[in-house]
Amino acid sequence: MNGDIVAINFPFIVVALLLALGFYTIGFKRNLIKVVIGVEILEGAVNMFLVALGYSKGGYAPIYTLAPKESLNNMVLPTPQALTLTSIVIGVAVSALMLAFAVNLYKHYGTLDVTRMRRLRG
Amino acid sequence: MTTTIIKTTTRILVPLILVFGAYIILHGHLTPGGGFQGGAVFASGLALLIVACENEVVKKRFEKVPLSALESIGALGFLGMAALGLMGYTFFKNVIANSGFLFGGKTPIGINPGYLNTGGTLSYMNIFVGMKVLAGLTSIILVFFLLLGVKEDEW
Amino acid sequence: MSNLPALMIAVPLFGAFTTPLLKKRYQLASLWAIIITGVSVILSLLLAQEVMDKGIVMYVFGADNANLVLPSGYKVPIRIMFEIDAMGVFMAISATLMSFIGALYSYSHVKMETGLEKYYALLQLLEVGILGMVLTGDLFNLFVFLEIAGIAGSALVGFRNYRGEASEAGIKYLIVSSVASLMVLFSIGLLYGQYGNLNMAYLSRQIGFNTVDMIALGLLFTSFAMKCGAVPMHYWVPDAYTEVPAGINPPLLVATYASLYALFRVSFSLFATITWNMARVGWAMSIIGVLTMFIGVTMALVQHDVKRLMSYHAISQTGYMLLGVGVGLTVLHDPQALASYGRDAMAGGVFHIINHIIYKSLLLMTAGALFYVTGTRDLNKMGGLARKMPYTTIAFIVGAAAISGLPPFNGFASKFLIYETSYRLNPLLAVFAMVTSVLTLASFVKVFASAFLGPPLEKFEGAKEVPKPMIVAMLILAALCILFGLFPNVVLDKLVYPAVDALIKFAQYQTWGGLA
Amino acid sequence: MRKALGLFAFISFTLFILAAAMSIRPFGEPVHREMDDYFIFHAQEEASANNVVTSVVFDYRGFDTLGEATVLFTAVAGVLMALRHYKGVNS
Repeated sequence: MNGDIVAINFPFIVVALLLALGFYTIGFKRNLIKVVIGVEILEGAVNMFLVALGYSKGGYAPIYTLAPKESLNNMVLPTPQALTLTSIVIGVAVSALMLAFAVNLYKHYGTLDVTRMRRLRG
Repeated sequence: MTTTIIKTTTRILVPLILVFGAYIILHGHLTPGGGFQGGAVFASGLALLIVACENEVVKKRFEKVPLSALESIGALGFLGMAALGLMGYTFFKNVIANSGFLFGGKTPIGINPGYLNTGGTLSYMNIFVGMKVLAGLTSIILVFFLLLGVKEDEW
Repeated sequence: MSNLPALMIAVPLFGAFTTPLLKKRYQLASLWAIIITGVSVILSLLLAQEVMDKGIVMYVFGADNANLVLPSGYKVPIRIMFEIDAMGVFMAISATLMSFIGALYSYSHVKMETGLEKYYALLQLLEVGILGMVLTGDLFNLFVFLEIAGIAGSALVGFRNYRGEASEAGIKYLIVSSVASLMVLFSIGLLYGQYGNLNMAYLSRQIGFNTVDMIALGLLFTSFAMKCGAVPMHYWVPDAYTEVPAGINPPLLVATYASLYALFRVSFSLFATITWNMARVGWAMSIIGVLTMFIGVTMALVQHDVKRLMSYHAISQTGYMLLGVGVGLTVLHDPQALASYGRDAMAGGVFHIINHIIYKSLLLMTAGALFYVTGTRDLNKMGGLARKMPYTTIAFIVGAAAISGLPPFNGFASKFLIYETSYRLNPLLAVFAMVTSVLTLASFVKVFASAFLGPPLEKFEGAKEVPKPMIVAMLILAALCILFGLFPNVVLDKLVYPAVDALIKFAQYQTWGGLA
Repeated sequence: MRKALGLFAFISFTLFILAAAMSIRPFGEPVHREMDDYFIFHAQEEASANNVVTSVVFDYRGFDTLGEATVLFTAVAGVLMALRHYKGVNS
């Protein structure tokens, strides 16, 4: 029974593992670029989760232009795709700003090591 | 990073990419894609143009391009299309759909080959968002490129 | 004016999109920002009037009319909608007012910097983010505006890009806020997968006791607590508040409390069925509150940097709000206790939000004024400024008295409500709250003595009072401090108790104010 | 000490998320699809678009998209501000 759930919900489990990986990267890595990559991994995991939610078995893309006949009564859910689109753009925005800050920090401290640039402590 | 091979390939590829981006933007209401995706494709064409050239050439080429203004205009256009609905309906009401105006044609229900003259405000919004996204992404790429090319003491 | 809720977002957004066009004309940009934020103050007051008259105001985006929540013959809402109750409008007033004050203060505070057209655009975008967060009735929409507020806030924290610390604080804030909002998005995904909808009112009727809902509640609770600077994740607060230009401090404070608002909204409206039956959520909130206030104040005692000291006090004051509302949440299922002290406890917590926003902005702005004049934020290097800067001194005294909870200033009114009611729940909570208050007073006496009193230092011989827009901004807030302290009942009756009732009467929220 | 605490938080978080992934509804079988079915069946008539996703993005949830465009605008302004050429100035 338990094995069944793992097999059926495999995409969700992958998402959970990816989330864990992202958190590990953010929490335990010292290089700033790696931290940014960790945030990106989280972003990807959440996007994957949303898209996976929208899938329905054997579904077709929800587009009517020259669609096959059998798609009419089995389309995948459109909302998660729209949400994912939004969230991807937000991810791009966040990573661009984080990298801009990283460039600035590198110019100032000459390093990307998080532990060596902490002027703001205590 | 600018060899003749790269430059020549760029010259061939860039127009194709730009046309493809424009196609995705314009057909957003019919085929997969839309303003964001098309804008990103368009911006990637411009990014190719940026990274394939020397710093000075890029600077000269993009000096006259009002990217920031283009972005503001795109955003304002989007806001304005949304605000059209305030005339009698609510914000974001699709007032142009089925009205007979440009892009206001009627969509046949069910599977159809797709007609460009449909979509109402959707099509306009796709265009404005595409404009905004291409300007925004290009200016991000441009600022990173120019910054990383500059020597330490100039900055 | 049925389109008022849409204008609340559209007007500052219009301002934000047009401001970057004013390249190199910084003065024009700042005037434009002041005008736009002023207009949104008026709009928010009009909206408050409408909410007080009619109860919950709905606005459905893209429908034929603003009240068309459900499409005909359909049982589920499909469009994004604003659902504005008294609590939301209370936060909206704080947001617009503080953005206006911030824009006014910035007019002379950052005059000498470059890149100001972006600065003012981001200020207005921050306002848009907060307003969207507090007005919306849609979960995914809440996430989008949370991100807008987070990104605009962190970009502003990193405004002084010639200081390494600013970029550092900025990236810290950005990482915390984006991780928090990604977790919010994940739990939105969980709820969407369960119930196939994103409307908060609709979801709150469906949610029950099952594992996925509990996990979603846990994730939402942690991420919003993280974003509002409660204790295990408070590290970003002092950095961000210290490095941001003082003119941005008021809206940034409101942005923090917008997350607190979201926390309340999640626990009171969205998960009403769970929290209504579980006192544990309320206890968790109260204990986090006590820890937050105590740890914040002890960290503040050892600081030398004036803005950093005040930022630690901001953490500690957040604890009071969590405590007050947590006490209310604990007794939510017990009508008798709720009537006798739970409602008052929540009123104390909610009232403390606006009081704290006002006096902490005032204090941080006086710190900004000190920095403007002396060029340093180190307390040991200042002294004898009282005679040089009389208005700033007055503003500081008012703010310090208010934060320490001395009568007749506004801090007293809300803190007294919290002491009284948390004592009824558990005396230990009240003791901690009072000790914190005493420590706060001690630490502000220290600041006052070292910055304003003492012999005038030679290097500040030529020090002058700060320019007029800054004084005006500070004096407006000082006047509000005194007014709220002298007439707390007016504010409580007009703004705070309606807000509290809006939180308690979740059945109203669930039916979109009786529309379905 | 701090590292151990962090590790503990990390492991408990992972278990938490895995529990969520296990107990959510089965993959590929959405239970409640009322809202999405509305979009699929009404998009052509109301939004006059063949692409249902675009009609959701720009019509039914258009306000989110305005927010999304605003996020991008914010980020561009932030990047340009963070990387502006500056002169060392006071205050």
